[in-house]
Amino acid sequence: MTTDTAAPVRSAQLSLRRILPPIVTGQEIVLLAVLVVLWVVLGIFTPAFLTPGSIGPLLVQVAPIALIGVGMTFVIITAGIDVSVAAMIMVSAVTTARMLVAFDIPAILAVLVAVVIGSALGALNGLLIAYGRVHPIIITFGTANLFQWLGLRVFDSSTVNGIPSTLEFFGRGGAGSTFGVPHSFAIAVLAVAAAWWFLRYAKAGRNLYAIGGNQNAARLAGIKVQPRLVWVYVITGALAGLAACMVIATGTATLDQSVGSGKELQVIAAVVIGGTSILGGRGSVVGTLLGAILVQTVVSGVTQLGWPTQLGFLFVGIFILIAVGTDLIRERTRRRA
Amino acid sequence: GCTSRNDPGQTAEPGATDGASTEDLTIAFVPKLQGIPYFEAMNTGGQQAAEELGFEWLYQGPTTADAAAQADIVRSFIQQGVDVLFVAPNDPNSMAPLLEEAQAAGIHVATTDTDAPDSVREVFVNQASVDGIGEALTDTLLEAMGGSGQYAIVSCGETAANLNAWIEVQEAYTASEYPDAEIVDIVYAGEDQAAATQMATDLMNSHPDLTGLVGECTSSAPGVAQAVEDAGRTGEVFTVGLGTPQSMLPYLESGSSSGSILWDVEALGYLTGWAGVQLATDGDLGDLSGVDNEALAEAEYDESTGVLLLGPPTVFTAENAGDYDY
Amino acid sequence: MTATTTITPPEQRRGQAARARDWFASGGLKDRATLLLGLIVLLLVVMGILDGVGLTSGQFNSDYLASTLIAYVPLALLALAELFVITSGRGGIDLSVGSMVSLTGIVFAMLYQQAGLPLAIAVVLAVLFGALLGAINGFLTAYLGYPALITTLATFYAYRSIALVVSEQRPISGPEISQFYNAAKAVELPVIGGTLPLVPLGVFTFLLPVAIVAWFVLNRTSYGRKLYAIGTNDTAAQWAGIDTRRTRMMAYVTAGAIAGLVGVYTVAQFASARPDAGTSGSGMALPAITIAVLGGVAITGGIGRLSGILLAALLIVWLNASILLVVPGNEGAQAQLLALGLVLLGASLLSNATIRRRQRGLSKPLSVPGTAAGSTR
Amino acid sequence: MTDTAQRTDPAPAPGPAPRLEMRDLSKRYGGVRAIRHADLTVQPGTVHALVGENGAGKSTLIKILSGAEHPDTGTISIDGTPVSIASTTDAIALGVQTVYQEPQLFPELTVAENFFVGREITRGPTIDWRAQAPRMLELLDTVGLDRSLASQPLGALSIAKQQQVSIAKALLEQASVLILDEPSAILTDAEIEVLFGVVRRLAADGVSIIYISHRLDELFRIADEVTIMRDGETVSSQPIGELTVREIAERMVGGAIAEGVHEAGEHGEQVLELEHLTLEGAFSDVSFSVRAGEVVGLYGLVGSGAAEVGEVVYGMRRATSGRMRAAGDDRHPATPAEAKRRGIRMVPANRTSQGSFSFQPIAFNITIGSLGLLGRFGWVSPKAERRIADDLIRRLAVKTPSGRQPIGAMSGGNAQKVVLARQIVEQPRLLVLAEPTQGVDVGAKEEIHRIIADLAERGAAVLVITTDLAEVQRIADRVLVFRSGRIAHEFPPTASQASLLAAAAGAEEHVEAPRLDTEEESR
Ligand SMILES: Nc1ncnc2c1ncn2[C@@H]1O[C@H](COP(=O)(O)OP(=O)(O)OP(=O)(O)O)[C@@H](O)[C@H]1O
Ligand SMILES: Nc1ncnc2c1ncn2[C@@H]1O[C@H](COP(=O)(O)OP(=O)(O)OP(=O)(O)O)[C@@H](O)[C@H]1O
Ligand SMILES: [Mg+2]
Ligand SMILES: [Mg+2]
Repeated sequence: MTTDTAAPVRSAQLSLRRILPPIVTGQEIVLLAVLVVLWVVLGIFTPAFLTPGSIGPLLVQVAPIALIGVGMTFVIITAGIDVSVAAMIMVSAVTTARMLVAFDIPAILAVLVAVVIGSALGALNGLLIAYGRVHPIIITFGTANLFQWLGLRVFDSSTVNGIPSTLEFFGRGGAGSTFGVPHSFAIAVLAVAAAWWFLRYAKAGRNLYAIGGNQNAARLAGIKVQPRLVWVYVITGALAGLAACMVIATGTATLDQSVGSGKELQVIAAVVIGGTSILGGRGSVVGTLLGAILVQTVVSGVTQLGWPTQLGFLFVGIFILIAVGTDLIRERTRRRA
Repeated sequence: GCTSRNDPGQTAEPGATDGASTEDLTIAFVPKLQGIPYFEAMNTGGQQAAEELGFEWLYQGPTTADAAAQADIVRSFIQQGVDVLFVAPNDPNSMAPLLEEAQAAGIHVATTDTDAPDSVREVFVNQASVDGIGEALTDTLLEAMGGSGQYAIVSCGETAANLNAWIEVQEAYTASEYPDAEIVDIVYAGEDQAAATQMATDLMNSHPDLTGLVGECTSSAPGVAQAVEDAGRTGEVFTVGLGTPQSMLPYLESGSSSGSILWDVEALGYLTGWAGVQLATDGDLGDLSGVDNEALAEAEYDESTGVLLLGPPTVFTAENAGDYDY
Repeated sequence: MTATTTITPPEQRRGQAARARDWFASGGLKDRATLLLGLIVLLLVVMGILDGVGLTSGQFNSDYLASTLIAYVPLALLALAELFVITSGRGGIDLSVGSMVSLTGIVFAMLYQQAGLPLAIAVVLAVLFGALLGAINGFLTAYLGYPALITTLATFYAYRSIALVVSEQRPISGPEISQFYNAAKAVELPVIGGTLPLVPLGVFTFLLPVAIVAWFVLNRTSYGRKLYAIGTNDTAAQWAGIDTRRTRMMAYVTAGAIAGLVGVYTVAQFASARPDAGTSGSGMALPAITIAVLGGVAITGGIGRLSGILLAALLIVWLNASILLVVPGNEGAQAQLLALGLVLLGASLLSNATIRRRQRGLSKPLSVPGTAAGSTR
Repeated sequence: MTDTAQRTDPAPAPGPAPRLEMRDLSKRYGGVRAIRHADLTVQPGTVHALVGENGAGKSTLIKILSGAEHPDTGTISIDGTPVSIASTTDAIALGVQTVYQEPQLFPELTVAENFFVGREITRGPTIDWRAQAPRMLELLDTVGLDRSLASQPLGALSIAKQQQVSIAKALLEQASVLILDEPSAILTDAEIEVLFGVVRRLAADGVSIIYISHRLDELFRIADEVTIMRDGETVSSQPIGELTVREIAERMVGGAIAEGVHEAGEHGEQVLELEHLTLEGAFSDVSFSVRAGEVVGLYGLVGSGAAEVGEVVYGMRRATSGRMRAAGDDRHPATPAEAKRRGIRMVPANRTSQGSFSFQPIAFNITIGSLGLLGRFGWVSPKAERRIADDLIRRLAVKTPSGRQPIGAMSGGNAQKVVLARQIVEQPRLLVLAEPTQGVDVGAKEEIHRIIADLAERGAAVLVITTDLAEVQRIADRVLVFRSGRIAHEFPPTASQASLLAAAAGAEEHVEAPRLDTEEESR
């Protein structure tokens, strides 16, 4: 290495390229490859996997997971976790659905209601985590119970029937897609793109990695750690609210209290398959999107192959191990180098 | 001492109600799960019976369809010393010992909606026979499908005993009565509507010749219809299911559902309440003459099996589904 | 003043004040047990008053409290399993306990009911099988370096799926298994039993032996010391010559074995083996973790006591049982969620605040990048 | 009370106000009075040394100044204006920059990013790398780091380099007060030279520097004034030239310090023997031996490879080639556990991250390495534990009210004794110590040296790996100087510091080179 003191600026530009992590991570390439292989295999062994009629609904199913996955990626990058997302979906969905039925509010308003509710719940998480200084998993276990209670109260021992098709823009049907691209998936992709840019180039985004890498040092460096943390959980809540709209739209005209259940683990699975380190400080939203698609591909693929449905989750488990395993190995070789 | 279980008269006074008034009679019902229209409608029927027959009706269900949570509630009702306890067990085997405990505490025990056959229950209030449901589902679907073709079943909880029993009947009945029809797959979506919809979509894709879908429970029945509607294949793929009338109404009207097989759930709740009174007062379960409820007209009691049957299942269509408010 | 005053040997006899200071200095652990005990007493008093003025729908008495212990056994046992795993540190957690319960329950029923093995052998094999499942978790986590959350999320899905596939999603039951309910049901205690409520047998056959063994393991064996050591500081444990990987792996094996035992217990409790026994609804893992945390187990490892677990589980079981007597109808079951959430949040926020006040800035392990201790969790 | 140390507060200067004036500061942590009535006055453009025993209150004072802690009482003025420092951001805004003792950095981010965390130059919401890069590269040059490191993830750098990054980072913005809390503890001498150059330049530019170090001799080369703290109080403050190392040390401990003398006795059988031992990337072809009763010092600058020799001997790492015979066995120990079984023990270099179980009691910390002594069949007897712990607490004069105190609340020197105690619960056959007194105050250092000598006299073979010249001279029977992964030279303890340093730093002619050290060296 020659130290070119004479031309610091040029030297600066030279190293600029490598100041930020590479545009695509190894994990994303691996995931993409696995996905391509899976899709080709499924395309060969099932009659109709690679048709718009099959891929479209699959992507619709992916959308809410990927969308919340964006928020969850932020959360996990800050070395946190949020196990209350399923309960947040439930509260947002039932409240919004009830308002749709009772007041026939327009779609924009419905989305607004859902997002505001999600944000409020997320803010509670964020405030307790940032200022209570209790581990996020404990706080969100606690709030998950509270939110569930809240959701059940809103359900009031009944289902919400006759939900109008106001939100069909996000739906699985014809109104839910343009040129075969489901709107909900497109929204998820947009969110991923925005988050990718944010995490890579924006000050506030880069600071999340710092917070996750060493929270104390981040505080000493003058980063306002606590407000940042609150925002991260608020964003997750807001996205859960938006996802709730998609859940309403892709569901039937009836909403019951099982809405959202199990989604928290699905989202976390997508995020960790995507290469985000559960220890914080490292992660990518593109990986999360690919992870969400992978999980849904496996589950749908098993059904389409005619195998027992339950086997799908065995494969999901195995994929989690493989995906994170390759990441671990790569990380280890990087460290050694 | 530290226990009052040896004090006489501490536990409920089941004997005190002999034949006399039903004024301070308490009848409790523990559903599999609270908050779903099906059981809430049973609750409505039970309350109606309570008003008309003059007893106290208690209803409490777990927030998840979980045998353990259900057992906690049953235990609390035993403690409350109710006179009659009805349970719709999530897991029939697991409920048996608890029912025995309840009986030992002097409580009349019975099942409704789902039986616990190897238990001490005095009566099972049955909505419809297993055969009746399985056959009605099959007949309704195959009528729409024109008597032949491939169809698939989207079931719910993998371990739900009644769903699995109905599926067995459907398989046997299809094989014997509709030789040109075939069940190509059975999948399990849990209690999740969205998963049911996605699985139905996957099934339609993987079996291009599929012309029928069955939604085996109240969450998957609308789910499969929704999938057909989303795929734009209404009129090509027919669905039936066990859905509550209100949740099925939009699909029945649009034609994506050819019929919903269920029974008058409120009447089932009413019948449950009535049976409770009979148990507590040593009344005759076979004698429904005094009942002023036409929905119970076809109810009959089988002394030998201890089953009180509501009647044949009802097929809800676009015409009659609107008459029910659950 | 001379320079010789610097060294004062530790006093042999220390006053009450010093003991009290130690007691506080040892962290929020004992505090947590006291807090929980206080809450239990408070609950009993409040319920007693409510019962006295007739606001409860049933008698709130010792018989009822005793009968609810049947649900206490699996909850406390699984929380104990989490204690081992979480205390082992480095983000230790086991999301798969519920799935292991389901799967070992099925395996037990197959061995006992279908293969007709003697009860004792079937139980031992089932527990060993649970240990094997735990060993898979442990191997992946301790030897291959997977974060525990990921390992056990994966095996949560995998074990659950296997349980459903091998049982063809049907519960297994039969005469032997129905008989086996006797192992869990309430019995009259010998000798003095007449004056005491009926206590579920499972408390004595399952919980008590495990709790006693666990207490000794945690407090009186070198394995216990090693477990707390790796949980407190993995790097330092390595330097101290502890086989950290084996110690950590054993924590997961223990959790698996306990989950296996709970699998057997649930078969007894429900008189049937359900392939979704530990995973239906919200599953058994999340409540178990919640109870462990409520019992004072630090999610960051190295801190956790048996007493906290036993008290926390008791508090929750009795709280739930009380709610059912006070709040009728569907609201009752819903209020259990509210209560659990509030107790968990309240207890952890409260005790965190007191710990922080007491030992603010207690030097954290230096963050050395590239080593295990560098990870902030 | 007879306080022998005279309080020589500089008289209120008639001229311009001092850069920094801290008056009557107090801070309690629960029952501990970390500092009481402490004063500190720093003039512009001076280097002000802050010294004191472990736990004297230096770091606390600094944390208050940098906004990381809030004082209970007292006032702070900068350039004559009273200020209130409520957060680290406030401090930075006032021009107070701090390099903490432990680098506060982000392992997953690149070196370049680490520079600007929290004070990025932005264009809209995005970070403007083009604007940031030149300044950063310049600062890398300033502290003598290679520019190519800018794109490395920080975690891939050695700790010493990370420390340099954190110093460079503190220079990013114009500082009026720069605080360096033991910046030299993990730097090599060459790196320290660069650091001193930077410090002098900054002082010349008018920056006031507060410099904390336990290496008293180095202070004389850099500091203008010195403030001495003892038990939370500032006992004196004056130009450093008025004092000698010895006088400073005496004031720190509040009395005279004993001169530790190590007697080289008879040495027994060979306990450790290395032949052509190599660990790729760390050291190669290392051969030497240690006998029972002998203290061998491995002296080398940070990164010389000496540290890794200890790790190999203790089984923390596997050598790539070569022969090692340790405690009568030809096999390389595969794990520390195996090494332990043979009677090999090692005290790691970092007592906090490698040595302490922070919230566990002292007794736990002492006995965790010898659980076999606490009972048979894997059993542990609390009584035996207490007995062993109390015994060692007494033997090593650990300052604690009881063995039940958590180690995390102890000062550095006491924690170090506890970590040492763990490894001598059973008399080891071979004891390896890495940096046994790093960051430990003079008094505790003395005691630890005596304990080491005592162990050797009782027949242990001792290998001391250190970057502290005075230490290796004081306690070793033989000194092996490491350079670039090889043994460069062997010296008797009587060799001058200059020779050792020259050998380690790579001078061509290292035997009895002219003394590089300051004239204060009076031992
Ligand atoms: N967070 C804290 N909680 C309780 N006591 C503390 C805390 N920080 C410091 N102390 C106490 O305050 C006293 C002064 O500590 P301080 O860190 O200022 O010492 P120091 O001079 O920096 O010592 P060292 O040379 O070891 O760094 C010590 O006795 C210590 O025990
Ligand atoms: N929670 C605490 N309770 C009591 N004392 C504490 C606590 N935390 C830190 N201390 C004391 O504060 C001192 C200084 O803390 P700090 O982290 O600055 O140590 P340090 O500067 O690394 O010590 P050294 O100079 O010996 O390396 C410690 O040596 C310790 O005695
Ligand atoms: Mg300090
Ligand atoms: Mg210090």
